[in-house]
Amino acid sequence: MALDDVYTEVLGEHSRNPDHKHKLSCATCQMKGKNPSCGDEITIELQVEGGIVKDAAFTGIGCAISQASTDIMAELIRGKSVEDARRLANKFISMIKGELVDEDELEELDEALALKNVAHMPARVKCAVLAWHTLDDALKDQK
Amino acid sequence: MALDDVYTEVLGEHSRNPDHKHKLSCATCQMKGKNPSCGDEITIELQVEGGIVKDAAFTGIGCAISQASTDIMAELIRGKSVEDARRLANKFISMIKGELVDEDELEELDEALALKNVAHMPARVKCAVLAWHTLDDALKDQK
Amino acid sequence: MADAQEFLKDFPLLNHNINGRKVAYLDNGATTQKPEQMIQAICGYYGGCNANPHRGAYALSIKATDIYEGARKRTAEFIKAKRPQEIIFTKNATEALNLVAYSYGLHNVHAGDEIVISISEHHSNCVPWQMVAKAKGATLKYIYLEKDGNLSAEDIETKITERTKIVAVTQVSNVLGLKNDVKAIVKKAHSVGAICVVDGSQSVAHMAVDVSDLDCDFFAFSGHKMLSPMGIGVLYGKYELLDAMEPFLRGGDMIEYVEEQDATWAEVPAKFEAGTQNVGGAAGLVAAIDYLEKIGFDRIEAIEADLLNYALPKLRELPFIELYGCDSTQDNKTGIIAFNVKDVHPHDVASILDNDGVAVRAGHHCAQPLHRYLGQNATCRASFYLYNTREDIDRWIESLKKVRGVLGYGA
Amino acid sequence: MADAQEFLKDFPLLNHNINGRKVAYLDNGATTQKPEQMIQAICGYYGGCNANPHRGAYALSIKATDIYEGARKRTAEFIKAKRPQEIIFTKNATEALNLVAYSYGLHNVHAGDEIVISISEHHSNCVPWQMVAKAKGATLKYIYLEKDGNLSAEDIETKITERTKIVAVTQVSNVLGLKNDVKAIVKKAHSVGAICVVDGSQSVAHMAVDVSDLDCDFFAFSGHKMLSPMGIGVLYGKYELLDAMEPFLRGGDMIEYVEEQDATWAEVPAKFEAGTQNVGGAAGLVAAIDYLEKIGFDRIEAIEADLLNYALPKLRELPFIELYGCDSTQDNKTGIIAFNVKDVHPHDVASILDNDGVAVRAGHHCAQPLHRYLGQNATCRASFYLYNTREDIDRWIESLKKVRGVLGYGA
Ligand SMILES: Cc1ncc(COP(=O)(O)O)c(C=O)c1O
Ligand SMILES: Cc1ncc(COP(=O)(O)O)c(C=O)c1O
Repeated sequence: MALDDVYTEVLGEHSRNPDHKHKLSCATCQMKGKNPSCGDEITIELQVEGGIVKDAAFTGIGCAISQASTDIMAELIRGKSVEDARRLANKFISMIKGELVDEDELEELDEALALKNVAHMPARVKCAVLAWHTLDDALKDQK
Repeated sequence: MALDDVYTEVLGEHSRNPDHKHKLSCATCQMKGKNPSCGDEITIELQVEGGIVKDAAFTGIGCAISQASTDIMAELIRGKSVEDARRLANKFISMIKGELVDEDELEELDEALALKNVAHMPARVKCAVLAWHTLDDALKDQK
Repeated sequence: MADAQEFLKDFPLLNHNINGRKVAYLDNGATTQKPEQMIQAICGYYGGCNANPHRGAYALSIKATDIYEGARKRTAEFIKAKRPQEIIFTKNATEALNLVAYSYGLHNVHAGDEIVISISEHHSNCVPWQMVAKAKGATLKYIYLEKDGNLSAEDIETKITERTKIVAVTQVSNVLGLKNDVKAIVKKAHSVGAICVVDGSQSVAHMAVDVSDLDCDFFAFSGHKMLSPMGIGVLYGKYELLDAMEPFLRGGDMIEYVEEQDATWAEVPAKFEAGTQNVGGAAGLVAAIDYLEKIGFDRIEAIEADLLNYALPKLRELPFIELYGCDSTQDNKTGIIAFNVKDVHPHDVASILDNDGVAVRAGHHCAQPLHRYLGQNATCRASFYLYNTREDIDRWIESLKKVRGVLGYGA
Repeated sequence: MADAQEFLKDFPLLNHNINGRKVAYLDNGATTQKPEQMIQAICGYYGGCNANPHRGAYALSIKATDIYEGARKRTAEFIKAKRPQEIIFTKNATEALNLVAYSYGLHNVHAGDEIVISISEHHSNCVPWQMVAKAKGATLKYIYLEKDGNLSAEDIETKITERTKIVAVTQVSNVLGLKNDVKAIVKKAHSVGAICVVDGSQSVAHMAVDVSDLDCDFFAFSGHKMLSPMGIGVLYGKYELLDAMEPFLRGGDMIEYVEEQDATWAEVPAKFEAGTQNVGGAAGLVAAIDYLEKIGFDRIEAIEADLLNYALPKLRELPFIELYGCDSTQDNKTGIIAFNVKDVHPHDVASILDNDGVAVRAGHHCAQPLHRYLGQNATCRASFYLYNTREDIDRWIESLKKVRGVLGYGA
């Protein structure tokens, strides 16, 4: 696998200049996620109203893969229903675990598709899925 | 090494019918010796008077090599001075460890010479020397 | 049985001449010999995949991690654990049992509580419980034996009580070779709210083990007694118990966060695996499991039963042989035979057999309480495995016939 | 230096192609690769001498005992212990340090006492002391660092006081690669009546160690970081201390007599070696010691110094590289270099280097307190050994130059 199949321009862009890396003043819920072995730590903040994720943002530290993955996720779920957001999270995790490869099925992941080759880097799978697991946890209690 | 170089007639005789395996009514000192890993346990009783080992006997359990070695030792040291007895004990131990091989030097060990091939059975060295170490301990405080 | 001949060729040591002849290795209860396939697995690991697992983002370290975690999964399947996380690697069965004593025992046993073990336990499943009982002011009670060497049914019924917090028993006695009905004992323990620790050291290489069916709370064994290298052992524990337990060894890889004064723990199983683990040993363990499963435990049990049924009548014909644990009318005798030669100390017996290239063990076999209970200072023990042949038995019996003569006794 | 090329051929893994090329293995701080001589020693043991040592009267068991006890003697000579009995085999350095914490620490540290360690300790020489301090109501104090990463001389002087019972320090930091003057620290500890535990995990494979000269009370290390198999470690302890200590793991082979309720202990070192030990690992350790001593530590130090002196100027030329522990003006820097690439997380660096076949480690290296102290969440670490070449360094540096580009940063 070539390096730039993983370290794509999309990933570089989102990790260098994340759009959603900031505090969310009107957050209705927040959730911490961590990878102690890497030292990755993020906090996701969500504004959920009427079953819709109105806004999403994050703070914290981590590698390019985890930072980009988090930023892309925040972008993707804005405006989605809680249900949809959780479905997307699980779809993304399946993609990174290499369980889901059907292009059509994956299409709705949009920019997050740029991370699909992390599936071939076992050491980095954890980095890519951190945000999405955290999101899923955060939304468990929302409805 | 042939088996009967170790399991000699002398050894068989002393292990089957030890002359000195009994309590000593007039003992002036006694000492326990043990090989926990084999389960060998002997108690040596000595009657020491005026610096002379007047009598020696033992009780306890153990393999043929340790029982014969103890009986032979008791026989050998009877009538010897404390000094001589300790010297003989150390000579015997050196023989079994394979450190002393000179026949002339060893001669005074007499019947105990029958055990010299135990030196070639590393697993049994402990059995052969148990009594002699115990004797040496017992006599340390005598003079 | 032609089977053993088929396997024998895989074991380089058994094809060697030692002091001019092949060894009739009958000390499998102490440790087994190793098949070439297992030895090659170790070499292959160190020659091609060696790295510190879990710690690196580079290819080799990932390979090592896969091997190590793959071994965990394979071991879980082997003993039918529900989840790989229920498998903790240790250095041997003894460490596994100590882990339970320290991390479960010291935290769950209190003054006035009781711990119940059997009189035939190996020291490794006895002395750690003495420690817990003493440290906590608890009572250590023993299940004694029926005349035939089996655990007393009455003791199991009466000694395990509402006060019992831990029951610890071996699945197969390493001296008497009798298989205990641990499933029933686990049930009894659970009925009073106690947990049950099973020592599988003498069973796991000889019969199919299903920890989920046994429903035991912990299960311990050593790799070296099942064709694997030394330095790798296994503790199975139910996830909820492991999850609730304090760690034992502390250091690298078992932590989550370490502050100057405090630390939090990694999840099970990492929580119990401090420091660099024996990945080479884990690779060897997998090769051994592969080897055993390819043969199948039905065949292994049949081979051992054949050897047992071949040996016992021959031994019974010898008037100067005393046997221990060989009278059970139950169908629970395994390929371990404890015996003595009349008038002759076991160490002399072992030395004389060794002179004929027959390796048996003499002593207390790390079971002093049992020996005291049997009124024996020491015994000899022959223990069989899948590569043993009837010829090994013949050599053993022939050599036994000489023993008394060598010491000057009549037959 | 042509030396490394000479040794390289002995290491099968380093001559393998992994993903199409040989690996530039620069993670020797985590574990070292294994020479063929060592691998063959393991095979030779399992193929020709395998038995349970100490337990049998037969020839094989005696051979195994000789190998195991011979390894103890050899190890004692290697680190210049006064008696073989002062060598306890464990599974790794972590177990060795836990043994001291449990068997010495919990019995000799009391409420109000102090334990002093350094901020650069590996978790394995830190978390066990947190446990002792908490269990006994003692205080755990830290020696912090000078600006250059060396232990603060002032802290050593002021923090080790009359209240100090244990001082525990590493001889070489596994992150900063700086050698500590442990001899002086031992002296200071003794002057206040404390004992000193030295973690030799990062030193013993790289420099001549003389525990008698250091006069340390305990010294711990792992075989796998010195060409040996995983699953074997060493605790050196002064005989009188070991002799007075309680056992740690309990079970077979560490006892003298076992009654139903009580047990007495075997003598040192058996007292601390419960259950079947890793004899194959001990055989491997001896082969590794032979290998190292044949080369000699002068040469090994020279090779590592050459690599260090070759790498450091090249790294300093790269404006985007931050180095840690590389400013010491003392002559105490070993072949371990911790670094970061500006703006790039260490894990991305490691992945990118891995893609070029360069193995370095990224993370906290089991030294979270140090990383927090340095204000770094994580670092990369390259660590050298005798088989590394200048070419390995070149490959590392070349790959480093690409890192920022891959992530879309300008150089
Ligand atoms: C300084 C130091 N101490 C202790 C250890 C622990 O060694 P092990 O993981 O082999 O127990 C290591 C290595 O991981 C180390 O570098
Ligand atoms: C029944 C039983 N339990 C425990 C052990 C201890 O195993 P290890 O010495 O490998 O720790 C043994 C073997 O020695 C055994 O036979």
